[in-house]
Amino acid sequence: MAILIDNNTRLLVQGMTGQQGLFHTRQMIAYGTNVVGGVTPGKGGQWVEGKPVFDTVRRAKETTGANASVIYVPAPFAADAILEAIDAGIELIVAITEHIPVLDMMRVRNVLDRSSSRLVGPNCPGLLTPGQSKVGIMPGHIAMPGPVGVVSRSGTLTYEAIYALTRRGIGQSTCVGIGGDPVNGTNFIDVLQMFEDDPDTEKVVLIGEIGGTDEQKAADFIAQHMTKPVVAFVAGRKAPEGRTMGHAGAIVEGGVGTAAEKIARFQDVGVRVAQTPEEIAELIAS
Amino acid sequence: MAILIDNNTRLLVQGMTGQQGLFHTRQMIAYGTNVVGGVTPGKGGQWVEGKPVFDTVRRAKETTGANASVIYVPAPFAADAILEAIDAGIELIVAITEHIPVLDMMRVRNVLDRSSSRLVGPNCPGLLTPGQSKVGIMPGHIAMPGPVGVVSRSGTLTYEAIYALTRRGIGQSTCVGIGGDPVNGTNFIDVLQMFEDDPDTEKVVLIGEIGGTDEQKAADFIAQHMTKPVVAFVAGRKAPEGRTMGHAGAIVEGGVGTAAEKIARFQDVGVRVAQTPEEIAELIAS
Amino acid sequence: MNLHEYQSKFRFEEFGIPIPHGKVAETPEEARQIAQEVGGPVVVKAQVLTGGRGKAGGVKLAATPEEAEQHARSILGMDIKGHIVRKVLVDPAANIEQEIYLGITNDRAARMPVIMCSAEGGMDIEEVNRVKPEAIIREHIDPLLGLRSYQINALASGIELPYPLWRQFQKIAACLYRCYMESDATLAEINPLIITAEGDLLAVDGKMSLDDNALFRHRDLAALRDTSAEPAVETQAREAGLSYVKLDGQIGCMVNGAGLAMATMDMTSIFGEADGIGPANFLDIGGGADADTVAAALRIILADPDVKAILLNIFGGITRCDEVARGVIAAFSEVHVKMPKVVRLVGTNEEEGRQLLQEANIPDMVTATTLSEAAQKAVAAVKGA
Amino acid sequence: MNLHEYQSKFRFEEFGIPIPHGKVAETPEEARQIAQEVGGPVVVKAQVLTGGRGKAGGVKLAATPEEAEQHARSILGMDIKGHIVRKVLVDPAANIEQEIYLGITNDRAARMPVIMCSAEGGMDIEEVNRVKPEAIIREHIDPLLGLRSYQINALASGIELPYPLWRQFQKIAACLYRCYMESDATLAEINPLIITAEGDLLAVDGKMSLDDNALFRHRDLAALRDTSAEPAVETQAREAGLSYVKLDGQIGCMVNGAGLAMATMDMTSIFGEADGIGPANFLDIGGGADADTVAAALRIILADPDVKAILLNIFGGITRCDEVARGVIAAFSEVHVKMPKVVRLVGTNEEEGRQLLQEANIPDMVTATTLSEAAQKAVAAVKGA
Repeated sequence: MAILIDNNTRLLVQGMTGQQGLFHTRQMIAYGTNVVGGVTPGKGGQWVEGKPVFDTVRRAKETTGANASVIYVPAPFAADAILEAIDAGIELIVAITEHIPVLDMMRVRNVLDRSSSRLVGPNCPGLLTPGQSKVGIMPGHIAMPGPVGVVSRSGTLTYEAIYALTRRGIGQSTCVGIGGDPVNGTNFIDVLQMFEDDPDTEKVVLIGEIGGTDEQKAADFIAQHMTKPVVAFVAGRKAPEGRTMGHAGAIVEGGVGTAAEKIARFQDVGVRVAQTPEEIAELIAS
Repeated sequence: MAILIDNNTRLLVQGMTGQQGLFHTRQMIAYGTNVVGGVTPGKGGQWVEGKPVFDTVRRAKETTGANASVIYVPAPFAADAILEAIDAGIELIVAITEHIPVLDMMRVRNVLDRSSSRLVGPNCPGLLTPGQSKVGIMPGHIAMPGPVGVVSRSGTLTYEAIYALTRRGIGQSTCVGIGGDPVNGTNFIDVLQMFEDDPDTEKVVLIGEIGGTDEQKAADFIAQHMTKPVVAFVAGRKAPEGRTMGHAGAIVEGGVGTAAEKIARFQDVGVRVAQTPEEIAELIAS
Repeated sequence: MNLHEYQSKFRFEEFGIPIPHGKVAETPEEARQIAQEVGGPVVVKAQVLTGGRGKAGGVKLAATPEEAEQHARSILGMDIKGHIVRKVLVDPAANIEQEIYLGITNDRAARMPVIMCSAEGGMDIEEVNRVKPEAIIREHIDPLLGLRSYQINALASGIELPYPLWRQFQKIAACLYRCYMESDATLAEINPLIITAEGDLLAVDGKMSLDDNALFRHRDLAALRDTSAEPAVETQAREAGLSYVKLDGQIGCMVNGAGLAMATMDMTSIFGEADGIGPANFLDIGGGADADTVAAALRIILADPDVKAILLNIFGGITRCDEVARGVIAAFSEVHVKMPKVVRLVGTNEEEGRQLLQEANIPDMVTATTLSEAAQKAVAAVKGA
Repeated sequence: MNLHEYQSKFRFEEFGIPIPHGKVAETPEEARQIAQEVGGPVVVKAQVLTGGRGKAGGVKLAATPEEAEQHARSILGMDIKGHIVRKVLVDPAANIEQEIYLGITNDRAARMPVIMCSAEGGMDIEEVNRVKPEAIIREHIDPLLGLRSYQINALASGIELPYPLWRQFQKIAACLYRCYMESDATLAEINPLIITAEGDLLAVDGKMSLDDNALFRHRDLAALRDTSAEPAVETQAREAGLSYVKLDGQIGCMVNGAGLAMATMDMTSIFGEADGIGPANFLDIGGGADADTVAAALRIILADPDVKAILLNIFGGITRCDEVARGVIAAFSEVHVKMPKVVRLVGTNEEEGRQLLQEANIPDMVTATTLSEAAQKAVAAVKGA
């Protein structure tokens, strides 16, 4: 079954004709993802990689029956692309684009909360259900099907976790990169709930980092609602206070949002915390 | 029981210290309405008519436990007053103010749809549950308690209907003026449903007028969901096309929204339509 | 409130929409001078607040300044559907490749603005809607979110606009929306928006209607009102805060509240029908009207020579009957009226109001209790007059 | 990106917020001239992008132009927490009756902006929040609906602002919000907003931070960036699109992705702890970085004299390992580096990347498979160096 994406995912690519969009469209198709079309305003009627291109998401959805969309549109236009997908009633929207202005995302979030769409991202690597579907930019060859769900705020650290699991022969049900931006669509709790409900998932890996309180909330949720074991990793243990670590979300402000605090909360509720990416796989295996 | 307002209504008056606000606050108190306080920014801490005045609705609600609010604030500030009441979580908001810009009301409506507040009006005479509570500007002495619910798009025509009923010795459960503006908070269907559910209401009077399609929708609703008898009156049978009759809502546009059309729809679904205000009472009595 | 073409287009230009660089003339000589400045052929266009000026000969192409002057001479002073032309717009003539319609209005049922676009520009949009509704592409606009870029793409795609023009079209649609919202408009339309032979988009005709209720925050726009074009009574009524519509009967009606005013109009019409008697007007004095308003309303009614009897129907809620009575007394003491008057006062402070009227001892006045009774008495009065 | 006080206040003024009419001086003579123009006592204020300038002697009151010149001479060139003062703002001194705090920032947890107000103006708001949180009145702002008038009333009421000032306060708060939104700010604060002896509100100090991600739509604001105040490497890093933070260890790290860069920082720190070895920097080359970006990153690392070994950790998703390899080769062919290099390349196109590196035959390079292995090898390399 997996979560969010599988063999039934019919994917649109917003920004398919751009450089990144085209590169990853090819990768997704090569992986076996059912890409049903692309959207680039003004290029409607063209064909790219054997897929039809449309001017608007609404038209693309009507024609192809798409139920998911992935967004590679540049940051200045990305919020509009997300709103377009929401307006068209796309069920799952995955926004890869980074550097979207925070006020744009606040407006998007406001509209999202009134819609029935789910947004993953932005500034995220997307989703991977090994052997079935890949939506986004995760390198597919490092993953293999199996019983471990992975959810992460960090892109490349997600790959580390998958890589470590696969090297130990442990496969993944679905890998979800929720992205590192302070205002985004899907948080840890949403995904933990889905993994808890997914019969194909037996254990969960959670990758957090400094900044904010999402890991603390995840710990509370795990304590109250999760029966499946969770292993966590938290990046930024050695981060200095007040300096932004790469993206707007990762900053320790006034002593709040430290890795130590998050690790302690996880340990308090019985979540084992790995010291190195490799240890994630060891703890899952044990 | 009645609907919307009764002995348990704890009313705030927004704009209580203005001329109209003060006049009608006195009238409401004299009628027996439980006015618990007023709101006028900058006049917090004063007392008017023995009631405390507050700077904000939130503070007023916290202090007085108000569950309803009536708005006499001038049009330029009225949309803000409604939004303030919604924000403070007031359950029932009655906006008397007329001439609110339509774009202001579109914004209000958008917020209202996401809230749990009910708005009646704007540009309406308010509500009257005879013998219990009066919220707004209806002349209380023309009404008497009884089994007939009244709902109307027109202010003064509501009084005509009540007057005609009372003169024939027929009392009213609750009288609701929903207002004549094209964008408002409560429509015929909302109120018809409440009357249908109210054990104190046995029959219903509906006063419509030219413009829009709310009466047609009400007719459909009555046909499908109402068991109680409804008598209707529709104003503007002799209105010329394309001329606005007094307020933005009352206009026959391109042959759409005529009184003849509305009357026919009512008659189609078995609603008796009165020719004069006096006939309303006769039809109800029969 | 409606704006003239030139006012609408100048407003559009303030928001960044490209328009032809013409000017307004009030005399033929001015028209000639503008044509000279513009250089090349011009269009001389009557500025009137009504449709159908083209068919009436109010729009003419001129090849030379002399011709522009001649056309302006023939157009200025023209009567188009009761509107006298007092101004012409002299615009440089454009090379039209294609005509597009682009307009925004409020969709009351959806409770939000809607932007509409059609490749059938130049035609009346309501006509297009009747004949070929699928030719109109519509996008509803969330007033809190604003018109989004993707919605403009949907319009461009829907009318199959050539791709090189999308960028210009994006800008024009976004500017039109800003103009609409920041003017509190109820209509802002460009018809036609043309594609020129040079491959540009240009708004060659425009129309705006504004929400009267929002003019308090647009003093600059309120000042654009052209009262020279409307009957004097409408100006008077608006300035007194009254809602007035002239009808063709003999009973001058003064009522508080739009619904009751309509019902009064209906009743007089129905009871007088057999005798060719009906209402002379719709007149709503509004809620909370005071003595001055009532007096102003009475003056407007009395200015109508068709009026043979007066029907005053007040049901007081926010309007207090004593205030109304004072207004009536003031108005009648000012203007002496011989004609019959039927007065019905019910509601808030009705006792005080009746008392005042009785004491004033106004001649030829009868009272009524119900609306039907009042209407019947008014009809009888006209018959007896 | 942070703005100087004078930049923030001038921006506030564009949006209609009253500020003292001072000017910026870069020399003592200019300061004197401004003081002369202003007339009366002035305040000479160091313009630096750091707090605590008051305690450092960077703000001084001058009674005469001569005194203003003297103060400017002592302040210009001053080092405040590593920032050299290159400009002073010369403002007319105000008669302060009361100091208020008014600021807007993004509340990330609530996912909307929040406006905060306190009667304890002049103090650092975070300090007030620690000591007396109830003194801060907060209103969350729906970004689609905007800051509403009633919310501003709630602030005024909450700080017990005298009623005659509410009108001015309404305008200032509304303008500050517009300024915040239209600047894509992440902070806009007036501290203090003073009540003058004359009974007016005046923004005597101001601070703005902007969302770097939104600068593409604010070219005017982007141009305000003062690079004279920041270390050269930070300027270089930003211009190359890199995220760089200087740390105090010896291992120069280059990583793609913030999370992985943090983990790399953590791992080198943990494995090197016993020997006093750690990361020299945090450096995220971002997603989809190409050869040029990688070369620029390497140059920044090599410019740091503390760096004794280089750790390159790339896990390719959107970043392609072959592109990274090309960048590494280009950079090393440009700058000759004797120090040890640990390279880890995994993910998209990893085979091609490794192949390219191998063919380039870069001296002193070792490879690693896992992050732990890479960190341990880097620590060992520093120990062995």
